[in-house]
Amino acid sequence: MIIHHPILGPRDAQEFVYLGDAALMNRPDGMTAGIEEFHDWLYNRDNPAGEHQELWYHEQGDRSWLVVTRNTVTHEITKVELARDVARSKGRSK
Amino acid sequence: MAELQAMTALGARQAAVAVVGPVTITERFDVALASVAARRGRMAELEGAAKAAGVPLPEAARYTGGTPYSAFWVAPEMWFVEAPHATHELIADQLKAAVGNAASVTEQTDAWVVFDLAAPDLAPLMERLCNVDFPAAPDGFASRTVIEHMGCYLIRHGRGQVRIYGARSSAQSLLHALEVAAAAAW
Amino acid sequence: MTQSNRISGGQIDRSKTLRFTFDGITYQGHPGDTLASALLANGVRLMGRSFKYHRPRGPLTSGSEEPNALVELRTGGRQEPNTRATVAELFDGLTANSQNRWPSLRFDAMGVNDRLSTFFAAGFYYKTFMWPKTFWEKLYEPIIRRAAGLGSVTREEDPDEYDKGFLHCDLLVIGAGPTGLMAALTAGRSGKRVILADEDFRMGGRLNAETHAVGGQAGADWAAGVVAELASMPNVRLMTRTTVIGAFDHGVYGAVERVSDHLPTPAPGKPRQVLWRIYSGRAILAGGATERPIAFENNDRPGIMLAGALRAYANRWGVKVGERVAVFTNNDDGLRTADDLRAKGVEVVAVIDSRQGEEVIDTSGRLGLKSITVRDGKGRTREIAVEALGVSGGWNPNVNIHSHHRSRPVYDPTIAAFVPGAEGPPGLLVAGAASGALSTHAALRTGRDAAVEALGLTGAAELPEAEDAPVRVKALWHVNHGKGRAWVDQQNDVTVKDVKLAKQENFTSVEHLKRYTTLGMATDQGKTSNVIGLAIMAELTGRSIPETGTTIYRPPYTPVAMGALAGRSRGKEFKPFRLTPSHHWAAEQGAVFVEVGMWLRTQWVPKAGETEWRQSVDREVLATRKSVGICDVTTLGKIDIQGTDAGAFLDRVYANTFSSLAVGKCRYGLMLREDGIVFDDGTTARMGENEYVMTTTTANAVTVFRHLEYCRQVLWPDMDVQLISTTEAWAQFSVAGPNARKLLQKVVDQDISDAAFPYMGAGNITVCGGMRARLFRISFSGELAYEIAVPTRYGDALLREMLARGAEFDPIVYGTEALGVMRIEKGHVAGGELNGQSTALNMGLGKMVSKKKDSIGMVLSQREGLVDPDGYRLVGVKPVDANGRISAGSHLLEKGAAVVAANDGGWLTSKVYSPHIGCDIALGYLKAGDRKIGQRMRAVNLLIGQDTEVEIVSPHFFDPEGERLRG
Amino acid sequence: MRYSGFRVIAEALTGHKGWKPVWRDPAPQPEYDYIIIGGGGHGLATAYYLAKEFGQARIAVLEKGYLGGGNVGRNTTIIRSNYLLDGNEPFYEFSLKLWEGLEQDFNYNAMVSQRGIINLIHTDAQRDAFTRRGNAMRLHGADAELLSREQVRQMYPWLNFDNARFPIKGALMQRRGGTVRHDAVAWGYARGADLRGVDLIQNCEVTGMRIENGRIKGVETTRGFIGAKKVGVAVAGSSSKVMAYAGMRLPIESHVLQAFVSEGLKPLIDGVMTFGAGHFYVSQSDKGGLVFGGDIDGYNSYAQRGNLPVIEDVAEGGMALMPAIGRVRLLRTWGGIMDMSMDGSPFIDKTPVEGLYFNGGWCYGGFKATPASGWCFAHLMARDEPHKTATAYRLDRFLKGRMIDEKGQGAQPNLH
Repeated sequence: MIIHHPILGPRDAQEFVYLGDAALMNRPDGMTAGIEEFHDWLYNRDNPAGEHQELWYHEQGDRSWLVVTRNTVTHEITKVELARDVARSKGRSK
Repeated sequence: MAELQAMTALGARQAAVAVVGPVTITERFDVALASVAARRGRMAELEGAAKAAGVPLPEAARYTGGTPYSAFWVAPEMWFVEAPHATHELIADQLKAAVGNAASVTEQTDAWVVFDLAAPDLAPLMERLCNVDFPAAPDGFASRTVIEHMGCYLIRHGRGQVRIYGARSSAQSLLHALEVAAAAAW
Repeated sequence: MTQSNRISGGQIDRSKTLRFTFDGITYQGHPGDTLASALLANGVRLMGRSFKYHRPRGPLTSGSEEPNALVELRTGGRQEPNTRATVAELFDGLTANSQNRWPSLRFDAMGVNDRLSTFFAAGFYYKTFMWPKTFWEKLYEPIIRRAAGLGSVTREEDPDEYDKGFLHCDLLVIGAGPTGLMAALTAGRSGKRVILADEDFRMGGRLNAETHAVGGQAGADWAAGVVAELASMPNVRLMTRTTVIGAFDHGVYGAVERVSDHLPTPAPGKPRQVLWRIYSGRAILAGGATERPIAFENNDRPGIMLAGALRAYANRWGVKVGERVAVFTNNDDGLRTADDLRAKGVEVVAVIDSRQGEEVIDTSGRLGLKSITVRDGKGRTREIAVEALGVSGGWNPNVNIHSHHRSRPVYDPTIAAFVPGAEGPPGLLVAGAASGALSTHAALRTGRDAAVEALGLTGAAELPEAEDAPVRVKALWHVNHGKGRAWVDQQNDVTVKDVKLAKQENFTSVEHLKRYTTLGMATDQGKTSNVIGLAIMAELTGRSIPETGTTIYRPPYTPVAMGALAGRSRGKEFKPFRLTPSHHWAAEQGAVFVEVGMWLRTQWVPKAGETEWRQSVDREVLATRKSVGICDVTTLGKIDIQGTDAGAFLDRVYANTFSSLAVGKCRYGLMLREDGIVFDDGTTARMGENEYVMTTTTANAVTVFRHLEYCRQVLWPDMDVQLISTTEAWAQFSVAGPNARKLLQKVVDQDISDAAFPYMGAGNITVCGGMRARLFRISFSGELAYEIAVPTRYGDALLREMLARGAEFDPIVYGTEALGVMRIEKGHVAGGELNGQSTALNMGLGKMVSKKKDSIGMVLSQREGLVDPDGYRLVGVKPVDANGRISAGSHLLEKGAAVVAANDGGWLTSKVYSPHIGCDIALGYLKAGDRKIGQRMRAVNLLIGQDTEVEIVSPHFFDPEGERLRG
Repeated sequence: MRYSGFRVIAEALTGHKGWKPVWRDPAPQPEYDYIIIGGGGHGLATAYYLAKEFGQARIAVLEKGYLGGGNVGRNTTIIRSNYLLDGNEPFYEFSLKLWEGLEQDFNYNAMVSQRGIINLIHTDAQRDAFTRRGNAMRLHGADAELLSREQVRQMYPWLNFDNARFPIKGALMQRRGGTVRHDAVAWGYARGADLRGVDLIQNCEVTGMRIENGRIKGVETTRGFIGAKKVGVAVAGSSSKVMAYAGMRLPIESHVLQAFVSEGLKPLIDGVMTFGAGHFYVSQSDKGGLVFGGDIDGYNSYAQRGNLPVIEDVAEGGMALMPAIGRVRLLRTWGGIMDMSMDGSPFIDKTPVEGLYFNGGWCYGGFKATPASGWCFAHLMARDEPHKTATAYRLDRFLKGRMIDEKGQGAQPNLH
């Protein structure tokens, strides 16, 4: 597979490490959320057959974490963003 | 300065040189290296300080040469800066003095082994080593890549001039990989 | 032997003669020959035996789709089983032997299977061999296994090397027949980067096997001309002997180049084969078509082959397969064979055209075709003596690569074959015969047009004149006649009867047909048989052929040598080595090394007279505890963490607190996974207000760094934190023992007295007269200990300096074994305890998990199953009798309890012999272990019959109060 | 009809006229007591044991494609019970015991062959871990032995003993491990179920579930609505898709696992072998092909096909272990979709919907589990309580912090 890195252009997926569903970036706040909320966030998945937003890490590249929008049936990739930008757009900060 | 004698990554006192067919592989033991990473929100400040100190901060996937400082991009708002080891063994301190708190600076000199490859045309070798479209890459192209399972930085100085940074601890394995690929390529 | 069946013409170099042997007999051929063409030229038709019935077989084809003519090529470590004689390029001295036969190819004892074939119907083995139960492994299966298999593989190491590489282009053209050549020419002239790959050693495809003209000259000459022009283009790469094996995601194609298979041995330093990963957004599949046979009784005898193959042997290789030849066809193409053979002066005694109502219903000839029996439209039969029969059932487009993303081909009744379906690999176009365009003109036209479309070119080149005969075919899958066997899959011996039986037993899905009868599962993957089989099933079930459908096409297109897929990652080069700064010193001392991940670490350093490893390790431990020892700990991960939020960041990633750590101090940190399980541990030092140095375990250096990047980029993107690994930038040594400080003071320029450099101190210092260095006063051994680091290039020198300047203290260098002994004596957790299944609570470190702040893993570490008061706790274990032996991995049971899982109390995670305590000691996890200190239990290792009474003790065997390390 | 050697000979002598269809192709009834969604190995085994062992009737298996077309038809055919943890080992040992009597039980030769499995050891830490594991197996009544380097060398002298990057130091062996002809398992269970009146309905895809007041009423299919008192889902690979019809999200990701077979060869490897220093395991089929595999590709996928890097990684492991196979040719690759769970262990459990039961999360351990999975799922569905060897396979175990994490990799499915 080839991932079109927003900064570096097309790079072989072999250079990346896969984590999973990008929903993992919505980590609850440990000071306010409890076990139930953390459990649902960490363990349960939509696991769609179709479009899937997922986290990839460019370990053999520039060490950027990316959010890749990929179809799990065709493997077609339609969007690649820097995870840091997506996280900020979701209101994550410090 | 100190009484400690340096040892190359290949375990010798002198840098190694290997010739395989048309390619010459030269270990570079005279390169000082440090990482410079902008502190959050202080990129402009860093650019100013770097400019003043003559430290280039090239765009993504690029290398810019200079004297004494050359640099290549390694990550967003992060660069590896090269300088001659003889004059800049303390490159981290020297750069830190220049950029102050606008950036985090870390010595990287001995984390790496450096090989310069020279041949009339290195394309036949590069296509066997790594997944970089070498013929299409411009001079000054700099990228992290993988050579025989080893993470490396590759800098294209010309069609016949390439510098490779590999993990110092794997220097022997990397040199072996370069040599056998060169033997097969020509 | 003379080449009795060699006739005029062909693209072979008759000026040179090559000698080769098959089954020990020496023959002659010419450059340009394949093993099959050369054997046929020498009058040899019998080349192999079938898989199940051991039927005598000769080549069915002249290409890579060959099911029958499989041989063992070469000998010794280079012996290559199942090699298709039809593609094995002849070289001088080639040695080949027939396979899957005993004692000889002509007289094969297993041929008895053919006589008993009625007992070996499809799937018979599923219905028997069940009694008595134990006989399957003991009797039936060993016999079956010995009889099965095809070629044999040598046990010797393959002496050849294999290489890998990456290629990038604008257009990859797969196949260099008329279609591919025209496509490559069109693209090449446009200046784009083009790769043209063909599995054959001569480009031109069918043009080399046909007589019709292209652009007013012989097709083969036109092809040679185009190849010459392409060769002159710097933007075009011609790759012969290169098979594209698969289409993978996003325009990545695998290709195997056979660099040296046409040579006796590879040139020095050169690989046998190269696996190329070709990156091309656009590709054209111009793989042509494969002719298919017709199933009729005894249609598998040597001498019976595809009509197109018969033609190819005559036209390309100047070979006639027999004196008297017949052709059996259901389409016009078969007639070409008759014409071409006649033109070559071969006697064509009969042309049986099923469209005229004639059919071949049987044949004779045990080791080679002697005669065929023909039935005419009126049902009259006649026998005709022939040595060769060319069969043409029509042509199947080679849709394989287009179907590698599971696109299903669609049936085109006008050519009675499947053509590529929709939804192929993005960027891959299909042209020429592979797309169902079977005439030469159509091939040239679609090849050119595909290149134009793929590259968005404007204006297209003129097409040379070429034949444009329409396809006239009347589908005929099998001949209905008699009770004999008509072969569908020749290699696996699947006959029409087997397909009928599958139908009778309701294995009617095409997948069931394949799996039950093994149709299409042979080394040719059914290239000549699948379509016939499914068509017959369609006929039997009354379903249409499209309804019946095909099985899935999978990579590789043709089988690929494992060596090529592995490349250079073999033997010692399987993975790179990582060597420590002290490696060269240790090697001089004759140290024993151990693989730790990719690192080679010093395991122990034997001294003269030490014969047992334990002698060396015990000495290293005792000497360290008595005076001072040095250990290279460079392999521990080191991460530079800087930024104004560095402290707050560490509070999030560590379970305990770091923001409060004073500059110049270090602290032990415990890192959890988000699920509350311990991830990693290590000490982290605060070197400056906004500067920390983290150490990780050797094993987790990479994953911890990845995790920290995740935290700073994804979870808390606005934190001011910068990360860089410095693992290899610094050579780091642990210096431990009562004299550690005295020894260090000999190299350190500054005062490191306890007052100046207290326990858990950390700082930048200089050594040996000004060399920058780092010092950390931390201990893994329980001794007064430091870790000292200098730039890696000076590591070797520093070690030698410490040993020399500290000679009065008799310093020793200890390895990972002694390190392990001392950390277990001290009760520090490491690999065996950090098993990814244990919590801080399990390790007795529960109090380290601060609830006052949010940190990774804090919340889920509180789940009921993880805070069970009766859960596992880290304990120390030692045998009651000092001579008692225990093992890491032993399980702990109550004394007298039955040795069953219900009584399993826990297990020993790490065990060493402690020269201090004078017996085996171990760490372990024991249920409610914290309440069992002082109790006696059994440590049981059933694998070696060990059952030892042990005492449960504190994990801190040595200096539990820690006076020594604070000394 | 009963299969036997005598029958084979008799049929051979009479032109094979007497062989009957191995299963019927019945039209779906309007309602069943039990519907099993998924005609793969686990679904067919569940139906078989429901009828045979639990005396249930009015059972249907709904298969969207062809019987045995699930992962039972695309795996590497290995059976073993060499598990570490209490939650797993009794279940897999139960499964292995069922394999040992399976062919006589369902009168079909599935070629259950206990030629042994060895897990190679390359480091002292591995030996410690395998010692713990081997003892756990023995404590649960399974067989396990620790082999020395020399014992391994006697078995396979041509492995890489002299030039290895990670030398072989020994192995953990389970002699009762081995291989089974995978398709035959599906066919045997299907035939056995069909003979006991189970309706096996192919080309019948479930497209929805009818749930009223928290109770299952039946399923919508491409062949219309089919009512049922109890519905069991055994569709590993598609679990998330099907359970979404009941509004459930699962602790599961779907990943592709590739597997490989070489050209047929004369006998080279007798048993099953796993390489401890790379991603490679191998056995040799009775037909002669080396059947091998490695890691999953590592990204969520429903594509049933993989990519080149994993193929290369597996070949590298193979060559590192067996330098003699350089000229052996890879014949075919294929990909199956795995239910990768959050701790690498499966689920056999009730759901919040009354009458709806779930079986999945098998990662790549599903094939060896087939008999016990069927038995335990049938037990749960018939008696509404878990079988004693499958009590830990609960859907709520992550909420409770009772993971069954053999590899210790935590909540990241692609690492299990």
